[in-house]
Formats: sequence, C-alpha cells, structure tokens
Amino acid sequence: MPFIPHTEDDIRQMLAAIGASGIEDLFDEIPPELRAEAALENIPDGMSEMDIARLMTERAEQDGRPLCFAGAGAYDHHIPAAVWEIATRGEFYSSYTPYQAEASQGTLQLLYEYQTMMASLTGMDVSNASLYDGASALAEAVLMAVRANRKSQSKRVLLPSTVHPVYRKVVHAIVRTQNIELIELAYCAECGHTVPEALEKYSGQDIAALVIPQPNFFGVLEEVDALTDWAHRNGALAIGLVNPVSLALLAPPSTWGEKGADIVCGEGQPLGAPLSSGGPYFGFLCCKQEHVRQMPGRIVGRTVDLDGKPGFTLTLQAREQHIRRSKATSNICTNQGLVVTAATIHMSLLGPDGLERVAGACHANTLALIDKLTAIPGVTKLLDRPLFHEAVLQLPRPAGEVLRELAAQRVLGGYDLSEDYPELGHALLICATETRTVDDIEIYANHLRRILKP
Amino acid sequence: MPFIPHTEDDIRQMLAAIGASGIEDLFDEIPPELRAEAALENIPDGMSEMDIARLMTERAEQDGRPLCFAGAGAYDHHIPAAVWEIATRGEFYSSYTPYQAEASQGTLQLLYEYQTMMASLTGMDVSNASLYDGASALAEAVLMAVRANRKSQSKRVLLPSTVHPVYRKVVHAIVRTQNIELIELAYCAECGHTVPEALEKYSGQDIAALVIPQPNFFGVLEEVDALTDWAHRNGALAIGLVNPVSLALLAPPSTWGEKGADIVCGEGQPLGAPLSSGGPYFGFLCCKQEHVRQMPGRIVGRTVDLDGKPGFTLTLQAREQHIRRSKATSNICTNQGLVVTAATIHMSLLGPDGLERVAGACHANTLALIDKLTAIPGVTKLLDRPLFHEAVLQLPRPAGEVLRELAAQRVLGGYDLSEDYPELGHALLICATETRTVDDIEIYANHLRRILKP
Amino acid sequence: MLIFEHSHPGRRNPSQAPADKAAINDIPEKFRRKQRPLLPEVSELQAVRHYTRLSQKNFSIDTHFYPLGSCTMKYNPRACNRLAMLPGFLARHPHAPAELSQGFLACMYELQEMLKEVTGMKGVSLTPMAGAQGEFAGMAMIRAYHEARGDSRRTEILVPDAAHGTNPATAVMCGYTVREIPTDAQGDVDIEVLKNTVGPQTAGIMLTNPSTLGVFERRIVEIARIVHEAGGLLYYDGANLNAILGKVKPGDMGFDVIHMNLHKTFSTPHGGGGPGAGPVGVSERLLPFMPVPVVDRDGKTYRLLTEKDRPQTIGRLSAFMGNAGVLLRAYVYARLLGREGMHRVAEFATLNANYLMARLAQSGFDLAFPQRRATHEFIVTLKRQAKELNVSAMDVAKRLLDLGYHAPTTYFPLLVPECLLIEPSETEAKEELDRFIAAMRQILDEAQTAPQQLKAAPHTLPVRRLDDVKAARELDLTWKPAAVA
Amino acid sequence: MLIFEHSHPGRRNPSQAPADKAAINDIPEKFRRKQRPLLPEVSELQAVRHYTRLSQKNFSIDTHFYPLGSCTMKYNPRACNRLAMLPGFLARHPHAPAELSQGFLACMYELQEMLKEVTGMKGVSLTPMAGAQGEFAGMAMIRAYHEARGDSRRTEILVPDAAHGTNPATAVMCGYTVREIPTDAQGDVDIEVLKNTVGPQTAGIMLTNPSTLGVFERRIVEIARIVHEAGGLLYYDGANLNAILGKVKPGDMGFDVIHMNLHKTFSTPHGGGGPGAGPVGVSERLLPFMPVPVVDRDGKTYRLLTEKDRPQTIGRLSAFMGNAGVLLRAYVYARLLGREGMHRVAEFATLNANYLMARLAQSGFDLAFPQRRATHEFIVTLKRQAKELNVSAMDVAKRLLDLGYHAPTTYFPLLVPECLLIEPSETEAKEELDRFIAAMRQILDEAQTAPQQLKAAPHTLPVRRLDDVKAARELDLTWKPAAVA
Ligand SMILES: Cc1ncc(COP(=O)(O)O)c(C=O)c1O
Ligand SMILES: Cc1ncc(COP(=O)(O)O)c(C=O)c1O
Repeated sequence: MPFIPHTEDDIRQMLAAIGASGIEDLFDEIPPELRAEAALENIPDGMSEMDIARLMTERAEQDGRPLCFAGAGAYDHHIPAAVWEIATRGEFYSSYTPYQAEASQGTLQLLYEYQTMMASLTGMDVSNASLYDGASALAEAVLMAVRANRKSQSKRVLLPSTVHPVYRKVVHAIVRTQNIELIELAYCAECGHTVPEALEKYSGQDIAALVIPQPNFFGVLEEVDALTDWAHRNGALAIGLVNPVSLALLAPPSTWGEKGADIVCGEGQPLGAPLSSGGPYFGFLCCKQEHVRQMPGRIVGRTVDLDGKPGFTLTLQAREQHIRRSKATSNICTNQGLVVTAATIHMSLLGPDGLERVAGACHANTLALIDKLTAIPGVTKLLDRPLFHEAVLQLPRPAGEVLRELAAQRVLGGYDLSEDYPELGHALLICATETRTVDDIEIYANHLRRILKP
Repeated sequence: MPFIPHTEDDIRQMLAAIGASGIEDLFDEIPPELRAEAALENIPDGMSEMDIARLMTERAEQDGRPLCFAGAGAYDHHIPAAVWEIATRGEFYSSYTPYQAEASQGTLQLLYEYQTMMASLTGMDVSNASLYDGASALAEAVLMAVRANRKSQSKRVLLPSTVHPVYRKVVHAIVRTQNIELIELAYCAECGHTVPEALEKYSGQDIAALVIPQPNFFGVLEEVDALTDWAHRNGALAIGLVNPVSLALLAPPSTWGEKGADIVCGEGQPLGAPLSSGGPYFGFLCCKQEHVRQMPGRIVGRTVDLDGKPGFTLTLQAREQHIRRSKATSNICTNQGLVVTAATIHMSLLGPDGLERVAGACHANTLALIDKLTAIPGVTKLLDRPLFHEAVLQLPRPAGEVLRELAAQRVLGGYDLSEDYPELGHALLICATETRTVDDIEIYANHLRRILKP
Repeated sequence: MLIFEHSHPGRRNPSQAPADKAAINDIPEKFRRKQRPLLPEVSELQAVRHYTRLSQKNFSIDTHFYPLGSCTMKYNPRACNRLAMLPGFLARHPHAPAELSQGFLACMYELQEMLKEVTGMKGVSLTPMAGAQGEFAGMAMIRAYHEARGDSRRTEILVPDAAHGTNPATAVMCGYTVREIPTDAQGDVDIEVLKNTVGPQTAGIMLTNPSTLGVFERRIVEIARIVHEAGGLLYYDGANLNAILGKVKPGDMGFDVIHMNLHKTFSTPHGGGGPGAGPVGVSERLLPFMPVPVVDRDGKTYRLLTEKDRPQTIGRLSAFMGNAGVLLRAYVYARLLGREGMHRVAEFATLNANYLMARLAQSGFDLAFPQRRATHEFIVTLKRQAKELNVSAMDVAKRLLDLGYHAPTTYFPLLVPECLLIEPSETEAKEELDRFIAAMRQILDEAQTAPQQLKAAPHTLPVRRLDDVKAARELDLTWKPAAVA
Repeated sequence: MLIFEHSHPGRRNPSQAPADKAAINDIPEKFRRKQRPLLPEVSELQAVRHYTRLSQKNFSIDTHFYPLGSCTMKYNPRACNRLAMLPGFLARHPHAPAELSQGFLACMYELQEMLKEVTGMKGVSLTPMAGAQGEFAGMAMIRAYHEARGDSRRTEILVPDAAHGTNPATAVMCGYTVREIPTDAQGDVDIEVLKNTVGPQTAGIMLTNPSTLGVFERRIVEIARIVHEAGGLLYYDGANLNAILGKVKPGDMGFDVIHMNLHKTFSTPHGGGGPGAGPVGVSERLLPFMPVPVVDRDGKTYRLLTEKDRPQTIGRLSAFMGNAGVLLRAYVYARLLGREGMHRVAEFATLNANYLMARLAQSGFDLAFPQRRATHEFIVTLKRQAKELNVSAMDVAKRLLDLGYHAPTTYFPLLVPECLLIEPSETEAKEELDRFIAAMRQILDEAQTAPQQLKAAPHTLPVRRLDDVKAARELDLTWKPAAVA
C-alpha cells in the first residue's frame, strides 16, 4: 500500500512483540457492533501517482486560466519563483508548529522576521504569526477589540457597509454567538465611502470599536483620519482593515488621525499567495503594544539560550487555547504558517522599493483599464473619489450577463456588485494588477465593446 | 540590475580600497581598440521575471503536449514528484563538482549509491558518475575499448547498423579524429537484428571491440549471447548498449554469453529525466573491474577520514584531464550530475519491483498498440523477432506524411525510419510507455484509421 | 543573522518588480505613505541563501522521525504538493464563474463525498480552515439547531478533561459555558459523572475518540445515548481519524457532527504551523445548518451552494471556500490511497503505536494506561523518574532532539503527569521505531548515570535550551534597527 | 547510512509503479533477467528523508559563499529553473515535429542570436553539452577546416601551460599533438616562445582570455596575428566570459572559434557536477563546419538545420540537440539580464574580484600577479607560508570550510605553487566579501599561532579530512551487501 513501509516480516515481528495474533486484534476495544459498518464501499480504488497526475493535469487545464480582471479580495500578483521553491522545501513544508523551539529555529526566526515586516508595513508595534484569512482575521479583530476596550461596557461594533460583503458575513457568523452587536454604517452611493456624518448618530454612545477599511471594497479611499479620530473621541477602538500591498503607497494605519489605529488586520494573499481558488491565504493582525495580551494567535519572541545566545520561541502562550483552554483569547491553533513563510520570502525579495513599484503598477494599470473601458459607449465610472487599484464601473446591461459572455471569451471581467449593492445598478468591480499588460487591457476592451454593441 | 547587490555606497568604498577611480579603470588592461566594439546593440532590454514568465508560459503551451508514441531514444516515463522536488533543492542544484569532499558529502554519497545501482542494473563491477548522454557515452565506450583491449593492435570497431542511427553519427564524429575505423554490420531486414553470420567475415581479424545494442534501435532483441561470445573468441571487447529500464526484465550484460560484456553504456534518460526536448539526460558507463583505470569520467570511492569514519571522495583522478591533462582518458569535466541525482532518487523510489512493473507495462502497452494499429487495413508489423517496448510498423503511405497528419491531431505517432532505413519501406518506429492508457491507444488508432482511409 | 541585518539601503531586485515606477498623481497627499516600511533590502541571492539556511535549522518529517502525539506527522506525499500547485489550479481566481471552474469543483465534490463515506455522515462542508474552525462550525450548528427548535435553555457544553484545548476554547467562542467531565483510571469518560451532569441545560458534548489519551472510548454508544436522551447533541473532534479510518465511522457511533483535520489524517503538510483544513460532517438533522459554500452536482455540472440554497446556514467562515489548495492536496492523497489504502492507514498507524508502546514498556518506561490498546498514539509517563531521578518529561524531550528525533508531545493531556504523548504514524518503518526505542533506552540509562546530559540538553542544536520566561517577560516581538532600538 | 542500508526485501512504493504486473510471455527465457538488481527497497518517506538529509551535507551557492575560481559560482536564479521546467517544455519529445515545437525553437533561436552578439562570432551552435564538448567541437572544426583545404601537415595544437586541463585533453582527443607555451612573469603568454613554436605544423592555439591566471592576455591581437600568419586558427576557451561580457568580444580579438560555458557566464546550475552547456561560436570561415542541429528561422517559422543543410558539418555530438533544458535556463537568464544587465555582470564580477584581491593583499596574502588587475578572478599564493609556517594551500582551504566558506580552487593553475584561485562573482555583496576577508585573516593568524587548527581542518563538517590515498589504492566504488562483501 502506498506510503506504508512494512514488510510481511516486519508485521510478524511487531505483532509478536505486542503479543497479538493479528492486526485486527489491535482494534478489539472498538465495540464489535460498530465495526461491521465501516467498509468504505464508496471510496474508489487507489490510483498510482501517474494516474492521479494525469487526472489533475486535465482538471487544472480544464479551468482555462482566463485573463483576470477580478479582485474583490484576491489579487493576481507576480510571485517570484524563489518564493515557493523555498517555502516548499521539506524543512518548512513538513514541520509542525514550532513547539520544540530548539528544533525549530528556522520557522521561529522566520516568523519573528515576518512579525517585524508586518508591524512595519502597518506601522503598529506588534504582529501575530497569522490567522486564517482576511475575513476571519477581521472577526478576531472585532472580538479582540471588544475584549481590549476597557473603557467600553458595550459590545457594539460599527461595521461600514463598504467592507467586503463576505467579510461582513464572516464576522457576523463568528461573533454573533457572543452577543456582539454589529452595526452597519451606510455609505455614500455617489462617492462610495463612509461619510463621517453617518457616524454622527452614534456619537456619544458606548461603542467598542469602529472598523475602517482602506481601501474599501470598492477600491475607494476612506477618510481614515476623520474616522479614526471619531472613534477615539468616542472611546471606541479603531480597527484598520487594509490591503498590505496598498500600504507601500498609502498611509499606514498607525498614522491615521491623531493617535492612529489600535488594531490592524487584513488579507495577506497579495504578499505571495497564488490565487488558488481562494486559499490558503492568511490573515494578519497587528496592534499597539498595550493590546498584545489580547491578541489571538501565535506570537514569536526573541530570547536567549543557556549560553546567552539569541534564539526564538513561541511566547505569550498563556493567551492560547493549549494553555488557557476555555479562557483563551481565541480557539485558533493551526494557522497559515506555510503561506506566511512564502510571504516573508516574498517581502524580502521585493523589498520596500519593489512593493512600492508593484502597488504603483497595479494602480496605474487599473487607471488605464478604467480609461479603456469607459471609452466604450454606455460604460461609465461610478464613485468619484480617490481609489486604489480597484474601481466600480456602470454597465448598460446587468453585470452578471456581461461577465458570462466575457467568460466565454476567457476573460474574467470583474465582480458583479448588483447582489450586494443593488442601489448601484449594473455595477461591476474591476481590477488590473501589475500582471496585466496593455495588450490584456486591449483584449478586455475589445470583447466588452463587442458584447455591449447595441 | 538583477542579481547585483551593490549599492552606490558599496561601489565607492570598494573602488577606494582598490585605488581605482571608477569601474571602467578595472578594464584598463584590455587594449582600447578592442573595447570600442563591445556594445551589445542586438541584445534586447532586460525583462522582469514576471514578463519572462509570461513569455515562457506562452511558449511552453504553444508546443501543445501531443500524445506521445515516439521513443527512438527518449521515453515518456512517469517521474515521481519527489524526484525533482528533491533534486532541485539548492544544495544539490547550486553546488559544484565535489572537489572539496568534506563539504560535498551529500553529492558524493549519492554518486556512490548511483554507481552501485548502475553497476547492479548492468551486472558490472563498476560505474562512473555519468557522461553527457547515451550517444556520447557510446563514443567514449568505443574509445575506452580501444585503449583497454591490450590484445588488439587494431583500432577497428564493429558497429551494427541496428544501433540508433544518430548514435552512430555521434560515435563517428567523436572517434574519427583518432583514426578509429568503425565498421558497420549489416542487419537482417526481415528480422531486424544483427545476424551472427554478418560477423563471420571478420572472424579471425584483429577487431578491438564489438558494440551490441540490446534492445536495438528497432526494439528488437539481439542474440547477445552469440555476439558476446563471438567478440571474446576473436579477442574483441564486447560493449553492451542498453536501455536501463529494459534491464529490469532483460538479462544484464554481465550474463551475456560465457563471459559477459566488458563495457556497458547507454542513455540514462528513462531513469527519471523528463523528455525535455532531448536533454539534459545522462550517459552511463559501467565496466569490469579490470578496465576501471581506462574509464573516462568522474568516479567516487568510499574511504575513511582522519578518525576512521567512512566518507566519500572523488577517486582515480589520475585518469582525468585536470590531473593528467593531455594523457587523460577523456576530456570530460562537467558531467550530468543533477540528472544523475534525479535518477538515483528515481531508482530509490521505484525499487526493483517498481522498475520491473514499469518495464512490463511499457512492453504490454506497446504490444497492445501494435495490436490496435495492425488491425487497421494496410498496417502491418515488420521484423518478426522478440522485442522490448518498441516496434516497427509498415504503413501504406510514407510515414513522414502520416506523422504530419497525426501531429495536426496532437498525436506524436512515432519515428519515421525511411530516411535511415529506406530498405524498410514506409516504416514507422512506435513506442507506448507505461504512461499511455488504453484510451490513448484508442485515440491513436482512430486517427490513424481515419488518415489511412483510402 | 536576521534578514534585516543583511539589508542595505538602496539595494533592490529589479527583476522582481516593474521596471517603471508609476507616477501617482490622483491620490491626495494626505492618503499617502511618508516613510518606507522596514522591509529588507537584500539581493535575491541573499534572500534565497538566508531562507535556505534558516530552513535547515528545522526538524521536519522530511528530515527526522517526528513522533509528536496528536499531530500525525506522517509522510506528506510530494505528489500532493506538486499537483495542487499545477499552474491551472494556482491561477484560478476564487470568483471565476462555474463555467471556468468545473475541474476544480469536481475535485472538491469528490472530496466531500469521500469524507462523507469515511465519517458516515450525511453532509460535508469543506470550508473550515483548520480543526479549530471546524469545531467552531460544529458548535455553531449545534447552537443553530437548538435555536431553530426554540430550545434556548441549553447553555452548557460538556468537555472531558482530557480534551484538546481547542475544544473548551471553541465552546466559549460560541457563547457556551464549559463543564468538564473527568476521566476514569482506564482513560474512559467517567460515565457516572456524565450521567449526573447532563440535563436540560446541556447543548452537547465534545468528544475525541480515540481520545487524546490514546485510547478508544469503549462506552461511546452509551455516552451517545445518555447525551441524546438529555436532548444534547454529540460533537466528534475528528482531528485524528488515523486509527479508525475504515475501522469504525463516527456516524455509526451516534455523533451528530464532526470535524476532521485533513492536515493530519489526510496528510496535508503542517507547514511549520499551517495551513490546515477542518471540514465538517453532519448528520441528517444538522444538514440545513452547514457552513456555505458547499459543492453540489447537478448532472455533470458542479456549482457552489450559497445562502440562497441554504437559508438556515450558520453562514460563512472564510472569504471564499476555505483553504482550497489544502483541500486539493487532501483530494490527491485520498485518491492515491483509495479504499484499501485507507484501511491500511488505520491498521499500520495502530500497529506502529502498539509496537512502540510494547517495546518502550519492556524497556522500562511506564505507560499511562498499561492495560489498554494503543490507538494511533499512546502515553508514557515519567512521574516515577521525575520523583526518583529528578528528570522531567521535558528533559527527555530535549535529549531526544540531540539524538536526532523530534520530541513527542509533552505535558499534554494535562491530566497525566510528566507525560509524553507518542504517535509514530503508519509511514515510519520498523527500523526507525527500533532506533527510536534504542534512543529512549539510552536516555533512561543517562537519567541514572549522567542526568546532566538530560538536564542540559539539547547540546547539538543551533541553540541550547531557551529562556521562555525572559521571552514572556521582556517581550521582543519585532526587530528594531540599532539606531531606533 | 547508505540508502541500501534502509532497504528491506519486499518493501515497495505501490503509487510509483503500475498496479498490475504485466505477464511477459513473448520474450524468450534466454533474454530474461534471472536475478533482481540491487536497487533499494525503501518507502517513499525513507527515500525522501534520506536524500533530503544527504543534500544538507553539501555546501552550495544557495547556502554558502563559494569563491571557487574558474567555476563562477554565482546566483542561479530560481526563475530559470522554474520556467525551464514548465510542463509544456518538459513534455516536449525531441522528435516532435517543427509544427509542435515553435515555442521551444523560438527560445533556442533567440539564444543563438544573443550568443552571437556577445561573442562577436558569425554563427553559434548550441549542441555541445559542456565546455569540454564545446572545445571538442571547436577543435574538430579547426581540423575540418584544414582538411577541407587539403592542408594535412597541421598536427599540433599550442596550449599555454596555464590552460585548463580540458584544453590539452581535447586537443589529443581530436588527434592532435599538444605543444605547451610557457607563461611569462606577468602572467601573459611568452610571445617569444610562441613565435619560435608556430609553424606549418601548427593547426591552432587554444587560449583562455582572461586566462586561468586571472589576468587579461594583453597582447592578444599580436598573438592572433602570429598564429594566423603561420596558418593556424585561434580557439578561444570562453568557459568564463563573466569579466568581459559587453566589454570586449572574442570575435574582435581575432578568434576563429569559441565555446562558452553557459553553466558559468549564463548562470545555469552546476548541479553538483553538471549538466552544463557549451555552445560554440565561429567566424565566417568555420560556419560550414558547425555541429548540427542548428536552429534556423524562415520568416516566422523555426526549424532545425541538419546534415542535409550543412554537408560539411563535423556532425553530431549528442543524440538530439544537447542539453536543451540547460539552454532554456540560459535563455531565461539572458532575457532577465538584457543588454544592460550583461554589461553589469562584467563590471561587478571584476569589481568584486579586484576588491577582494586588494583587501587580501592588504591583509598579508601574496598575490601571484600583484602588478596586474584581477579579472573575474585572481590568484593568491601561499608559497611563503608553506615555507615559513609549513601550512599549505590545502590547509587554508580546509580551514575555510570550518568557517562557513567553500574553498577557492586549489593547486590550479599548476604553474603557481600553493595557489588559491579566487572568484567571488558579481552576485555576492560587499558584506559577504568582507566576512570572507575576516575569515582569511583569522586563518593567517592561526597559521602562526595555532597551525594545528589548519592542518587538522575541517573540524565541523560531517567528516574530517578524507584519506584520498586509501580511496585510490583500496578501491571501493560500489556497495555490496554484507553477505556478499
Ligand atoms: C485532538 C485535536 N483537536 C483539535 C485540534 C485543533 O486542530 P487545528 O490545530 O487544526 O485547529 C487538534 C490539533 O492540534 C487536535 O489534536
Ligand atoms: C577555463 C575552463 N575551460 C574549460 C572548462 C571545461 O568546461 P566543462 O567543465 O563544462 O567541460 C572549464 C570548466 O571547468 C574551465 O574553467
């Protein structure tokens, strides 16, 4: 059988050592009435690696690799070849969470470097070693804020409707059982951002936290300074929800308003994770030093060994489930280590200059795409506000229909907003990262022009 | 610039240490009249990794991955995923020839294991650590035999015309300048093998060596026992030219005839090298112990260190160009180390049983292919002799034409023999390895039937 | 050396970024970053060399026997990685329409079906991104079930004291109160206590079977009856099915909901901490509540079911559909094994554990449950050695590192003093187990003859024993440049 | 432990071979193998673990600074590997027809053109599989040229005494007699001797420039004139163009034929010994003799030229077209660099070498040619230390390994006593060079204060210094099972 090294001889000797007459004996504590049923009739026969390779190759090719102009939470960036060649080295790939620090200095040092990079990107003091993804990271940030905000008695959290709609659903699914009240903040349908006036009715109320997306789901830039200051004025913590690539160009949350955001989270995918049908990605979470003990997830610290030599170890474990059990800051155990490994290598290869160029190129490409597409009769740009690398267009026909026709031409034309934001009409969210070329944009425009021809 | 880490500051400091005022100074020993011309006008601008990745992806896809029924020296075998994931680990990929043994025990031990495996597959006493490919290995084997055969004064070598035609060309190109006379042995056009009678006219003559391919270029099995014995009776060395996968099923050259072959060589590609347009593959070369000092190429030996601990090192270097210079056994220096690394892992993963199953499946698939194709009117099998995993068919129309029509259907239908063996008519050399399925064979047969429909 | 210590201002990798630096004119100054982040400025070679060398400082399955209990460190087939990383899979955007996703969805659907079969459950959702999230999904479904029935009194979740830490943490995260149930001397749940604890306030129980004590809960049918009769539901922490694949199905034991760690039983890599995948399986009555999306087949076409199709769903736990790439690896693994291979997993994981247990007992180690069979794992306790020789389980663990073995899990489960939880997994050869046994014997000898060897271990690793107390007291969580520090 | 020592009869990896064992009825018994070969019978995990661990015993560019002179151990970009291994390229059968090969052939054609440009030659053939085979191709073309002109007196090839061993070995393999030309005190070819040696028997000269002494042959134009006037041709051993890329072209120096090691200048990996690629470039008059196949472009279509198109070709040197996968890597590398990048390679390879040379001289090391510029490499001689302190170049080399550096090339070129040939390459950062310099200083100190540290080095590697004499005397080239041994 695959992956089992035992020879007949081994089995005989091992059973003898155990004092069992057959392998079946080893299962004799399972109630016999339960055993009978366990045949696996519906599991197919095993395949050879050659056969499954062929099947998987066919299936991977079947999905056609369309030209991608969709963002909406997952971005088609270039990833240096070195990133995954190193991340998938057996020593990273097949090691466990670094519980035995001395035998895991590779992973631990890398995580310490990762924490440093993320803290610096966001401008915060500290970072954890990852959460599952951006959406669940936001949920954890909300829970953390409620715990951390000692000034607030309430469990009320303001959540702008310019936050990714699925993120909002995930936050809801995760925090609802803890009696947290999520209050949606309306947005301005002309500009696409949360207007400070929308907050006014909550001024003076006991609010635990305000979520501030930057850029928001539409790619639009929020008035982060005003929002952050409002939060602090009202005793609420400010939770920044950011795209890490955008931070090469945009002000880090630590600088928002007068005191900066308190907690920052987001989706790490743009830092070296392939699109890969939505995962594995990773959620990042950073905060001010004062909140570190409320942070969920693993944290690595630098310390010294018996000889005073520097080394790395998991720390603040008293926050975690394996020590604190029902009093832990979160139930998270396994996180997204390998993707973080890739992200750390990715950021090292790009450096600050590289990341800035990538962000700049994405933005410029999206502007070029907007230009080309809005030159088509009937297509206009919505939301007249500064944006980053993502934008909303208005189509003359339902976006869903148009996307289907584009898909038939192997163009992934964007994300249909009509379901989540019916008030925007035939609205389409588009994105062109640095991987899109002038030709690609031309191809999209030509198809769209043809499709929309009256 | 890519891959150059120097900052402006570094450059300044380094020039100061050197005492030069600019980098250009460092080239001041080059005669100025030569310098002027060296602009590289025709070299395009550098590309980013993202851009070249896109270009290469397009080009790789452009070539269409046809369904492969061609062998003729390169075989489409399954390669376990682990093989190249490990072989391309930086420590193997980016290390040099293991001159500093203590810092290269990984590569050295692996090569020792490789030598053991190849020696055992061929049944010979020793193996070198690789030559370039099968064709050049045959040339080296011929040169080696001429050196090693102390009984023979002649430089005459018998080369059956059932040897791969390109191999014969390569041998010719490499040995001709050393006044070696290559004598082609005719084959039997009915059976496709070298009939012992063809040798008779050389009996009693001074012949340095006889090359014995098994299977031969047609896939046909030669009468290796008779040929080997003939060689030894006539004072010639017997050089076996074998497919290493076939050796899982076929008698190893050490057992041919009464004394066995003296030197064995061949193409290592079937042991874990992808088709990859013909390279890199590797040539292997094994021999009886008595000839080891005539062997070209690197050889690894096991020895001990200062503490008596076993270790590995390059040995018998006095045969090699870097020590012996003009008196070396060959000019070879760089060999095919990384492919040998892959092959060693490949053989370890397959084991004797796996290799036997692969060889068996290739053979069975080729028989099935023969059955299917010869069921098509006008298609017959030529050469009525036992074969291994490759066969010659006769088509009703020129094979070249048929192959072109098959290619348009993304079927690589085999190898056209008409140029090298016009006497065989519209002959096509076909092969179905273990990677071909019943469906693949059906697809081929259906296309061929349609193409040949009168 | 840290990557930052290789950094040099102005160093960059031009091939890794667009050659042109776009001028950004449309973003107002106030939104712009003023100071560059502290990312390393290193060459590609420096980064490659740094991380290659760092990697070599790890123990891993690919380099060492790693008998870490409860973690199932078995061989992670390279084919699973290679095939999940085929360019076509990597390039698929999560918003790609169903027409351009049939290849991927087919894999997901078939994985769902296979997981249904091995667990004996009626529905499976693949989305949870790790075991703990699977637990969350399960607890949330139990809650939704009671809520849907208008049964709002149920505020308690029962958890055996041996349970994995994620169990109580999850129950609390779902708004429940946790009641611990003790374990009896045989390692089974104390049924009497259980009987006295269940009641109308019981929402359910979270059980791991085989339990984290490395034994099979023999009275599981009775436990199920007791809890069900009290109106509670049964949650199965199926993090590790390695010892029961094809031997017994959680569904047949009476469980209502289960999560599985594909990064254990289905051998997707642990990656130094993740990612994992924690699909949930449910019985009939919890079907409506499963997290979305779920993959459905309609004739030959696959599509994702969403809130519209499943109005009672507990909702979404991830932005898309979980750790898709991990699921692909698990799918490949499942197909490689097939039916027969899955049976064998349980047989040989169990054989290896029982062999190791028997031999270690013969070698002088005390078992926590000497009268029981091992499942995929078992527990050795060093209580005696701690008292007599003053060496701890941690000392043994650290010394094992010196001898080339990753340590077993230490000090878990918490209720067994000075314990080592040992899980060899089915992919280790007998010779490797024998060498490990020899190492354990050597350590036992040393504990008597040279205890300092243990107490000061490890001696041969990149660092010696680390000061965890200092790490927690004098927090140093990010590197700061010398000037700033 | 050897892989064979992990082997166990009957162990196998079912996923790596067809499930069914074909019955072979049509192959007569006499052709069949009777005894299985001694291949390892190990599990997939055992093989993966064994070879992963073995790999860690290597020094490599990815893990260590590797200043091995004449070998150009510069960063091997991972992109080159990744892209050459795209499934489409790996799957292309060498006999695929031109219609199904345009993507691959386009890369090859463009590589040919780029190599023409950097060498200043008129034609390039990519087929030679390493430097030595490129040399062979070159020598064979020189021979074919003279033969084609009916000039059969030319039986000698001139080779400077500093030449790489492959040069004389190749000349002999091509049927020539080798005449060595000495080097003068400055490291240049001794022109007077050259003048006295050339004659009607001279087929040509093989020169490396920069020479293997790490200096540029300044009187190259004069040498070319002398040899050409005598009717000989000039062969350029362009194994390493790293110091002259874009600075000077061999074609402009008057060479008739050149080979290049793409595994040096074009940074394809050395792979622990290979594979390489040794394309040849030729001047006008040698065009007809180039080895086939050569890629040709016809409008937008590419095709391979064969013997039919090139009737005077020296023929074929490999079964197909050489090390195609290596050529793809070189192509990617060349495109990544582009024109500007190539210029920079030479500039920074030279800067690094000259910096290291200057600093080592300042640190007390003797240079072989102190009055010369370094090219991409330079030579330190330990003659003085050998005499005064009784430490050898080998001792220094072995001690460097302890300090985390691969040793420079030792005892080559043969004419410089106790030499270290040092080539840092352009991809190493100044800090790395500085650390290497510090290590070299430490060793020089130790040579005086603790010579045993050197003589017994290395101390920290998997093995200590190995007994080469025993290796050669008591040949142990293959493992034998205990029973047989
Ligand atoms: C028994 C048990 N339950 C739950 C978990 C939690 O799983 P995860 O780490 O994937 O969240 C684990 C794994 O550590 C476990 O062993
Ligand atoms: C100067 C010089 N010439 C020729 C060669 C031979 O090249 P290869 O090893 O590729 O055969 C080398 C490489 O070792 C070399 O350095």
